[in-house]
Amino acid sequence: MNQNSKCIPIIYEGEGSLIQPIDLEGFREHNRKKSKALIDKTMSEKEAIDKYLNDGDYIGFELYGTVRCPMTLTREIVRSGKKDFRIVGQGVHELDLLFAADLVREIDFTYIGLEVYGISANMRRSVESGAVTKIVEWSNAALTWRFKAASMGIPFIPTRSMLGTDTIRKSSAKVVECPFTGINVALLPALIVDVAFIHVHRADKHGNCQIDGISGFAFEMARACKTLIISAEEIVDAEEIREHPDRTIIPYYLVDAVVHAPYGSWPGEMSGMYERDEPHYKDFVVKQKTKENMDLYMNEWVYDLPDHTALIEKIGKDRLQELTIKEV
Amino acid sequence: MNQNSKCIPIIYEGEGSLIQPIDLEGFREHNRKKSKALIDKTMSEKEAIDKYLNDGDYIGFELYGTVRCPMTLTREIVRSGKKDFRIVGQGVHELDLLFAADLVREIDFTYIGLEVYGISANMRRSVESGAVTKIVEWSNAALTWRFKAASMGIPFIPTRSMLGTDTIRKSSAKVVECPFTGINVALLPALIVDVAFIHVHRADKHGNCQIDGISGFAFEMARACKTLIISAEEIVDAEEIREHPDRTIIPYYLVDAVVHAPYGSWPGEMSGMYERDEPHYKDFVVKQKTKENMDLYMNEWVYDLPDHTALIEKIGKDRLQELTIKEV
Amino acid sequence: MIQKYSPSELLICLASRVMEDGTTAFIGTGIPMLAASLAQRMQAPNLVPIFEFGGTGAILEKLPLAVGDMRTYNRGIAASGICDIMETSQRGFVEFGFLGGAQIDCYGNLNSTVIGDHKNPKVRLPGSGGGNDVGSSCWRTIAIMIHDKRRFMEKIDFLTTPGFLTGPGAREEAGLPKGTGPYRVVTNLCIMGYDDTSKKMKLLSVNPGVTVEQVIENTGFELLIADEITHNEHPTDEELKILREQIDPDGLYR
Amino acid sequence: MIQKYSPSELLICLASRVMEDGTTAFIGTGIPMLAASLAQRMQAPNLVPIFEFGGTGAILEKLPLAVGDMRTYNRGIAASGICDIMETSQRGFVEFGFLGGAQIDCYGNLNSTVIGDHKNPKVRLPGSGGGNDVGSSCWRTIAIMIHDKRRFMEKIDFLTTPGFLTGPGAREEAGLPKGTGPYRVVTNLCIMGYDDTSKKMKLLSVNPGVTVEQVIENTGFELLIADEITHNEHPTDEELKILREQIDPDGLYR
Repeated sequence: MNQNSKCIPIIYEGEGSLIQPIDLEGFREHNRKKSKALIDKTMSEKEAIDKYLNDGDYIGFELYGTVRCPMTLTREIVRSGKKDFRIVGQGVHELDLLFAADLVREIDFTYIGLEVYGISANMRRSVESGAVTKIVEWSNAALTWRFKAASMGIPFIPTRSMLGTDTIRKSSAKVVECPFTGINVALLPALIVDVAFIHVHRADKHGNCQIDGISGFAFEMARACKTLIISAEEIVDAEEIREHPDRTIIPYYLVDAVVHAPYGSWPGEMSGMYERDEPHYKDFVVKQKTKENMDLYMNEWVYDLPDHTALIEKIGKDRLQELTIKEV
Repeated sequence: MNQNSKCIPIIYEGEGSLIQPIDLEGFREHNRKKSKALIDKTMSEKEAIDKYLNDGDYIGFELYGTVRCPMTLTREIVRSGKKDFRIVGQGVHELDLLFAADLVREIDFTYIGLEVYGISANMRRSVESGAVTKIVEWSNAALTWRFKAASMGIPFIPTRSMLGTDTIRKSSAKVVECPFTGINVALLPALIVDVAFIHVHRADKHGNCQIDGISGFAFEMARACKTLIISAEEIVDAEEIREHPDRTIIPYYLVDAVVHAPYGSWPGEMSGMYERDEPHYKDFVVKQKTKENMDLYMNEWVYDLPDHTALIEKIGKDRLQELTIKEV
Repeated sequence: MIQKYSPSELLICLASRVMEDGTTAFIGTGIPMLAASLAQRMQAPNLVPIFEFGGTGAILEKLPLAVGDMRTYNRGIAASGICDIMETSQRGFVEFGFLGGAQIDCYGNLNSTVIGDHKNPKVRLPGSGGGNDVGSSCWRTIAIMIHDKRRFMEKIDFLTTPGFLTGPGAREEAGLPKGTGPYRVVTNLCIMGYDDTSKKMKLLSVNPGVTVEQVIENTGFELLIADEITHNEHPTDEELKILREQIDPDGLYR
Repeated sequence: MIQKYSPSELLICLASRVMEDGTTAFIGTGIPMLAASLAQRMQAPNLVPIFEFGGTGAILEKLPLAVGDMRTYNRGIAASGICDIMETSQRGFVEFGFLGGAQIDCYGNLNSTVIGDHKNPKVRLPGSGGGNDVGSSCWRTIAIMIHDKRRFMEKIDFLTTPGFLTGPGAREEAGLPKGTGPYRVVTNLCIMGYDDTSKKMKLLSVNPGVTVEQVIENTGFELLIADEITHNEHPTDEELKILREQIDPDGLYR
């Protein structure tokens, strides 16, 4: 054995703390116990959130912006009264609702905003008021690679991003000298999410999922969480999944709950199915600028609606039909 | 800045050398220069091997066993007279031909054999005679993760495989204490292949590729090589690729040559298209046991055939039709 | 009356019976494929077969010929790639893993790399393949072996795949995931497990017609013997019927 | 006769002209999308737009509204995920990257994280997003900025995305890939590059009707001035026609 006293210099350590501790062995034990049986996991959004979400959980949303975003699940989280979440600051429109309801305490931050429409006033109010007590910074890729490390079952993954910046200073990455090449790399700690929310095009009742178009970070996040709640535009027969096993991006054993939510990304878009509800979103962009108007928006579009069915009725079939992408 | 004198203990270093040095900056420069234009890259297997393969290159084949294996390209490599390769010991049937022709000098070894049919006598002859001068050991996952590190553009990736074994002793991995969790992990050095060979179901002339069924390590290897030669069962119109961009596993800018090779995995199988030619393979299994018979096999099935077209004629349409999977 | 059966058929049935319902199992080529297929039709309808190159949850209607062939994801729930599968195992999702090798020691360490010296081998074997990974990250591994002294050795020539390494605590010290390790060794003579304290191989039950003495004679290291040695049942009529009619109608393993 | 155009249209045309044919470019939401689309129709038909959430090689027929929306892979050559894209860039495949920010310094370092103190911010900005990654691994980055003293600062409040950091050699010393870094800054007043030796920002050309003095007045640090300052051309009739008729028929950027 080449036992030796060599070591790898740690050149720099970010000041940020690990909001979510890395417990790889606990993650393995948890995964071992998850059921591998093909059981029916379909339930309402209320049942799913009631059963699987707890105060103080570290939670994450896929994808980004207003694209394939699990909004039906998000509205139910807000209605559930559960609180004090630690979050991945990478979903986007979901977080507006969480901030508006003051549910966020700690953030692994990469981007929270309205893209072309600018800064999220909800986020600003929560952060600048001190309601959010801890923020750790990351680049977008770094945060996704943290999921990737967890999805691989390893404690960290190297990257060449973030080096030399204040972003890494406010992260919890560590810069080391590579023992093979001598270059500096940043080691990103694995990020295991307590509860993840992902909206997909179709799932079977067991939880096998397919996604059309870009897959964002669904593959990684689905494998980097302890509990996974899926909402799906369509619940398909299990045989349909088995006909094209190479289309399964999330296998059932990762999934805890399957919620049927057609137009579940509204007011966001769903690739190949429906467009973003631009007038609604623009109205939201205006309303979110003041707390008063945002509260009105929250009442109208979240609190006053008991569930997803009520939302769909409120939007109306005609409007949804307008948003639906017609066959070419 | 938290400049400090902390370090990560290197607990153990494998004795094996790096058969292929890790030159990340050179890889970046190479990738920068690869053409991004949508040009026609179709050519014969002879043109592709002539143009892109050199003596002494580090080469790799995807997939494994007799499944979706680039046999048309392999036969041309043997015919080309190019030699002294360093190889990834992970393809399988391809390597039988390379060993038979005495083309292999150094191996990053994980599995070379005939699966249910036992040990590869070709491999044994090459290794036990000393014709192969260097062998470094890896697990199957470790070798693929080495591609994955290269595909990510990072110098190493951690794993919890191989720890405590002679496999790691004869590898070039390094075991360190994780600075986040305190557990031991093995750091696997990135593996950048000079020339990789991948057989796919369909490609367009620019090199965009689709694969049906399992994808093995095509994704990783295609992104971990400097030169990529594709053979494809079918050359499709570029518009067909653009209709389903989420099916593209290898984008064109990674690809240097596209060789049209129907039944290009023969005598292996191609998922959904044709079965393994079991009688032929069993005959090969018997013949490979002695050098004399293997030489006869090589003459008959490699050297005496000028190209893929001649092979197809020799196998015969009727036989190929028998191997073809009929629509259900 | 007992039906006649082949040694392979016995091994398949014994290995099959070890598997538990509602679990995942890494399946290699050959006997494990038949064993998993049999288990799916017997006590473990919810057994999820996992193949290293990407097949998950296949309905094993036809016997795969290779770990990457299209039967490994026949009507499966997913067909991905080797990284996804190996990482799924590294994350703790795979309960059982089947292993084989040319040599095994009392701690269940396996050699499938080389007979003799690594530099100048007497026989170069096929190598680790996924073996080391299965042995590293599955919760419980099951070795299937031919039982003789040249295979069950005091000191194996090369430690390809980790068993309990040098004994209690060694896996954890090396960094291998907690709570993992060898579980059973199924051979043509018997089934063995491991002693909880010493982590050494221990005879649990003998195959039909086999004596404890025979097992000891064919084992090259000191084998622990359970207080009560049970007798493995012959393949049942039902097992043989399923095996011969449904799983292996061509009789490859008869 | 010069057609009237909006400040946005000018920025789009200037950014568009920087892009080279047969190269890849990381495209963010807004002006870079229009610029890339225009470049595809002008000097760079083989420009490959890359979007961080997975879209590669789209034909930008309709203007995307977000970096993940379905227009980012409209008739594209691939629709994958963020890891694939970011790793493609880390491997050196992405030539150009567009960046923006609230503040920039003379080395092209950008702030999009916070105005004021990180702990008690005056304004919390949207954060790095992919900005830091683009600034780390693309070969050449192009910042698009509004030009005023509150944005072009001696010392930015937070270094979100790396430019040349503290000057010559600093990127390499930090571990960022060799040969990468800021290339151009396109503003409503001018186009700037960087001095090869000092790595400090340098005025290269001014926009129509803008003087060098105006640029200096609106820059909060000492700006290097090229020996010969050229004048950026007005948007041409052809550019405006394509922009208005094909790329932005709804006039969102007019």
